[in-house]
Amino acid sequence: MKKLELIKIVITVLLCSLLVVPIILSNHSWPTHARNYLLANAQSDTGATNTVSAIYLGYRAMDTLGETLVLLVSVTGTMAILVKLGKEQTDEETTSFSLTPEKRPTNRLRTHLLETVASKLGPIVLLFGFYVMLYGHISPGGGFQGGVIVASAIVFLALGTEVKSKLTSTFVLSRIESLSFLLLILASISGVFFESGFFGNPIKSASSLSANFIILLNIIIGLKVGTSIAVMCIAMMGGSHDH
Amino acid sequence: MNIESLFLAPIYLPLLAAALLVSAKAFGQAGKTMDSMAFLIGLILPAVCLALLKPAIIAHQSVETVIGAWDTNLGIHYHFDGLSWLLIALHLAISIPVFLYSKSNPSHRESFSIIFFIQCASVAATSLTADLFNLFVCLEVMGVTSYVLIASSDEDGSVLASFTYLLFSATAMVFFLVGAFGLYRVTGSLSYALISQVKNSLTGADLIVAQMSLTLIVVSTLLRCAVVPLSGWLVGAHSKAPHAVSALLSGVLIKIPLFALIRLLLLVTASERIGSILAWAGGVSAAVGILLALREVQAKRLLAYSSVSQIGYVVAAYGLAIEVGLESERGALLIASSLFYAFCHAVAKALLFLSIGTATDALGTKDLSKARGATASLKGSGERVPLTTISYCIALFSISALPPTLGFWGKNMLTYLAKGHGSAYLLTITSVLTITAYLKLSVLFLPSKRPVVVMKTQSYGAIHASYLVLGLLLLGGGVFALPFKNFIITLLLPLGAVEASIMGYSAYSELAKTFLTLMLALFLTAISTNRYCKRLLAKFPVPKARFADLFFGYALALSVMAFQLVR
Amino acid sequence: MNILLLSLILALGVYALLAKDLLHSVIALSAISMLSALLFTILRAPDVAITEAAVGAGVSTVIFVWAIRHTQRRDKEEP
Amino acid sequence: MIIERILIALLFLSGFAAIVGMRNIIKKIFGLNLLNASVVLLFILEGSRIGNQAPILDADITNMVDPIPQALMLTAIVIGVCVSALSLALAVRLYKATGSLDIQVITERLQREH
Repeated sequence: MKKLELIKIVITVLLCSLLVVPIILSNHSWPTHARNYLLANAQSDTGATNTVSAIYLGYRAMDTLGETLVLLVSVTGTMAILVKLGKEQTDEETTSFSLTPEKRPTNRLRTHLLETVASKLGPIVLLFGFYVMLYGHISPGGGFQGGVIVASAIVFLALGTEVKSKLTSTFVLSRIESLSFLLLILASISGVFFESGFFGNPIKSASSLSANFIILLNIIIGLKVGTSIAVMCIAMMGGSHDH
Repeated sequence: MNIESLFLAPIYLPLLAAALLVSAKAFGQAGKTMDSMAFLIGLILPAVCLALLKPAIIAHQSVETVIGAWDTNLGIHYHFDGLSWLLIALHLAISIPVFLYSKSNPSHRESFSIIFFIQCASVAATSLTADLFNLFVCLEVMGVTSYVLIASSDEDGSVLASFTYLLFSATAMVFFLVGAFGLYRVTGSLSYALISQVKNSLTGADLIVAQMSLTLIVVSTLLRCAVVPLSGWLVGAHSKAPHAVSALLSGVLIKIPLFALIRLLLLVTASERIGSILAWAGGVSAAVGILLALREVQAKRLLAYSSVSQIGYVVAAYGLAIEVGLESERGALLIASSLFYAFCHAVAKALLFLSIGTATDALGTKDLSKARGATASLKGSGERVPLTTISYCIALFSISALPPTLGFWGKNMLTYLAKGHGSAYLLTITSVLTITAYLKLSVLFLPSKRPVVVMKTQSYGAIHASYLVLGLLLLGGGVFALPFKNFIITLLLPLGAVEASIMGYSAYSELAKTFLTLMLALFLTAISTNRYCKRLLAKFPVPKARFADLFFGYALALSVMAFQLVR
Repeated sequence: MNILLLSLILALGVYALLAKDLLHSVIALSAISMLSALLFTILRAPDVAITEAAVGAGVSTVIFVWAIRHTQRRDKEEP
Repeated sequence: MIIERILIALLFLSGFAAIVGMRNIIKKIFGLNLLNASVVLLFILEGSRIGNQAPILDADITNMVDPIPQALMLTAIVIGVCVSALSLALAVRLYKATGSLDIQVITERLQREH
C-alpha cells in the first residue's frame, strides 16, 4: 500500500515535470514590443517615470484591485479563525517555542532590549514607509511596498513599550483600513462619472501634476495594506493593544 | 452612462457594497438597514443594469473595452457580449435568493456578507475578462473567497475541506502562471485577441511550448469546474460548507470558469481536440458522479456527488459544441443547450441544497439511513406552510427531468442533441440513475413514527422568500422554456453561432422517453432497496480519496490534454 | 553570480523541506526571500526586490512563526 | 543561461514534490511557497534578458528590462503570500481540532467523528 502511494507520487511529479520543464527551458527570444512602447509612451500616458508603477497602477490597475481584494479576504478569513482560536483557549503557553515545555506568558519572551529598540525604530521606519509610498511613481517602491513597511513600523510600535501610540490599537487601525478601502473603490468608480470609465483617471486634466491619480492610488493602497497587515500581525502576536 | 460603465456595474457595485459594509462594521454601524442597503447596491442595482443592457445584447452588440480607457494593447481587455450577460444573469439569479437565505442564519454576520459581495464582483469579472493574467487574478479572488466561505462553517470537517481545496487549487494556479509565462514568451501579449493573432503563425518548438502552456491554463481552470478526474476536492468542500455557500458554489461557481474559458478556446488552433476530450470527460463525470452518489448515505454529500454528475452534462455538451465548431448549426445548439442546462442545474441544485440543508438542520441528522419525517420536524420548528417540502419536490422534479419543470426541457434537449456521440449513452444511463439517487434522498421527507424532536425554532420568512424565487424560476422556466431557449441562442450569436432551430424535436416523444426513464428508475430503486442487494452493494470498496490522489488526477488530466494538443 | 545565488536558493529550499525542525525551515525560507531580493536587484527589478524583501521575508515569516508557535515545532512521523 | 533555468525548474519540482508527497501540512505550505518563488524568479530572470537598465525612465535610458513581468510578479507575490497566510491559519485550526499536523492522521481523526 505504501509502495503504491510512493509510485503514484513519483508518476505525478514526473508527468507534471514533463509539461512544465519544456516551458521553463524554452529558448524563444523574449518579446520586446511592450518594452519599446513603454519606453516611448509610459511617461506621457501616466505621468509616472517608474514604468512598473505605470503598469501596476495605470495600465493594469484592475489586477492591483484584485490583489487588494485577495489581501482583504485572506486577512478577514485569518482574523475570523484567530477569533475562533482565541475563544477556545485563553491562557497562552509557550510550549511550542522552547524545546522543553515551559509555562510562562508570551510577553515574557520579549526582552528589554527588544522593547527599547523597537520603540525607537518604529517612528523612523514609519517615515521611511511613507517615503516609499509617496515616491512610488518616480522611484522603486509604491503603495503596496510602502504599506508593508508602515505595517512593520506599527508592529514595532506595538512591540515597544516606551511610546504609547493610538496607532497600535486595532480599533483605530481597522477604521483607517475600512475608510481607505472605501476610498479605493470610490476612486476606481469615480471615473464612471467623469466619462473616463471604470478605473479611468477622473482628474486627468485637472492638475499640473500629471501622475496625480497614481500618487492618489499609492497613498490609498498603502494605507489599506499597511493597516490590514498590521492588524493581522498584532492579533497574531497575541492580542491588541486597546487602551 | 455609456455602455462600458453599465456592463462593468456588476463588478464595481458589489465592491461598493462590500466597502460600505466594511466601513459600517469598523464604525459599529452595522445592522439590518446597512444590510438591506448593501443588498440593494450590490445585487439589485446590477440586476437593473443588466435589464438596461438587454436591448444592446439582443442587437448583438459586443463591446471590447480596455479598463481605464488606455488606447493601447497593454491595458486589460474586457469583452462584453451575450455570453457574459447570461453568465452574470445566472449568477444574480442564484445569489439574490442565496443572500436572502443566508440572512436566516445568525452566525453569518457582516464578514460573511463582505466576502459574499467580493465573490459576486469576482464572478462578474471572470465572465467579462479577456486577459490572461486578469483571469488569473479573478480566479484567485474567486478561490480565496470560496475557501473562506467554506471554512466559515462551525464543523471541523469544513476546515479540512477548505484546506484541501486551497492547496490543490493554489498549486494549480501556479501552473496557470507558468502557462501564462509560456504564452507571453512566445506571443508577447496577454490579451486573448493578440495571443490568437500571433499563435496562428507559430511553428515548431514555439508551437509546442504554446500548446503546453495552453494545456496548463485550461486544466488549471477546469479544476474549478470539478470535471473528473479533477473533482476530488468538490465533495468535501460542497458538503461541509454552510448551506447558503454550498448552494452558491454548486450552483454557480463551478460553471463560471468553464464558460469564461470559451473565449480562450475559440481563439486557439486545434480547439476541436480539446472539445473531444471535454465531451468524453463530461460523460465520464456524469456516470462516475452518480455512481458515487448512489452509495452515499449523507444527504449533503449525495448532493455534492450529484453536482459532479450534473456538471458532466454541461461539460459534455460544451465539449461537443467546441468539437463540431460553433459556426455549425449543431454546435450553436449544443453550446446553447449546455448553457441552458447549466442554468437549470444551478437553480435546481441551489434549491436542493437550501431545502435539504434546512430539513437536516431541523432533523438534527444528515444520515439518510436514520433520518425520517423532516416535514413534521420542520413544522415543529416553526414552519407553518410546508414550503421546504414543496420546494424540494419541485427541485427534485427539475433535476430528474420530469415535466413541467425547467429541467425536463434542459436535460432532454441536451441528450437529444448529444445523440451520436459515445458519451450520450453515459448521459442516458446517468439520467436513470439520477432519479434513483434522488428517490433515495427523498426518504428524508417520509413520515416517521418516532416522536418529533425540535432542534431549534426559527423564523422562516427569509428562507421562504428564497425558496419562492428559485421555485418560481424552475416552474416559470418550465412553462416558457422554448422562448427562453431561443433567447439564449440569439444571445450567443456573436460568438459565431448561427441561427438555428431544433429540427425533429418533439416534446411528445420526449415525454414517452421520460416515462420510460422514470419506470426504469423506480424499478432500480425497488431492486436496490432489497435486502440482498443492499448487502451486495455494501461489499464494493469505498473509494478513499487521499491527498496525493488529487494531484494524480491533475497530472493525468494534464498529460491527456497535452498529448492530444501536441500530437 | 546569478547561478551562485540560484543554487544557494535551491539548496536552502531543499533544506527547508527536509529539516526536522520547522523553525529552521522558516528561517531558510526567509533567507530564500532575502537572496531572491538580492537577485532581483541584480536583475534590475528594484520594485520586485522591495516587495519580496518586505512581504516574503517580513510578513510571511511572521505568519509562519505564528503558525508554528500554535502547533508543534518538530516534524515527526506519526505511526 | 540554461543552467539558471534548470535550477529554477529544480526548485519548482522540489516544491511540487513537497506539496504532493509530504505528510506534514506545514511542509506542504512550504512547498507552495517555493513553487511561487520559483515562478517569480522565472519571470524576472527571463524578463531581464532584453536589457540592462532598471525600468525607471531617466533621461539617459535606452535599454531597459521588460517591466511587464515585474508588474505581474508584484501581484503574484502578494497573492501567493495571502494564500499561504490563509492556509496557515487553516492549518492551525486543523491542529487545534485534531492535535496533529499529519494530513493522513487529520483525515482519519476527522472522519472518525462522524
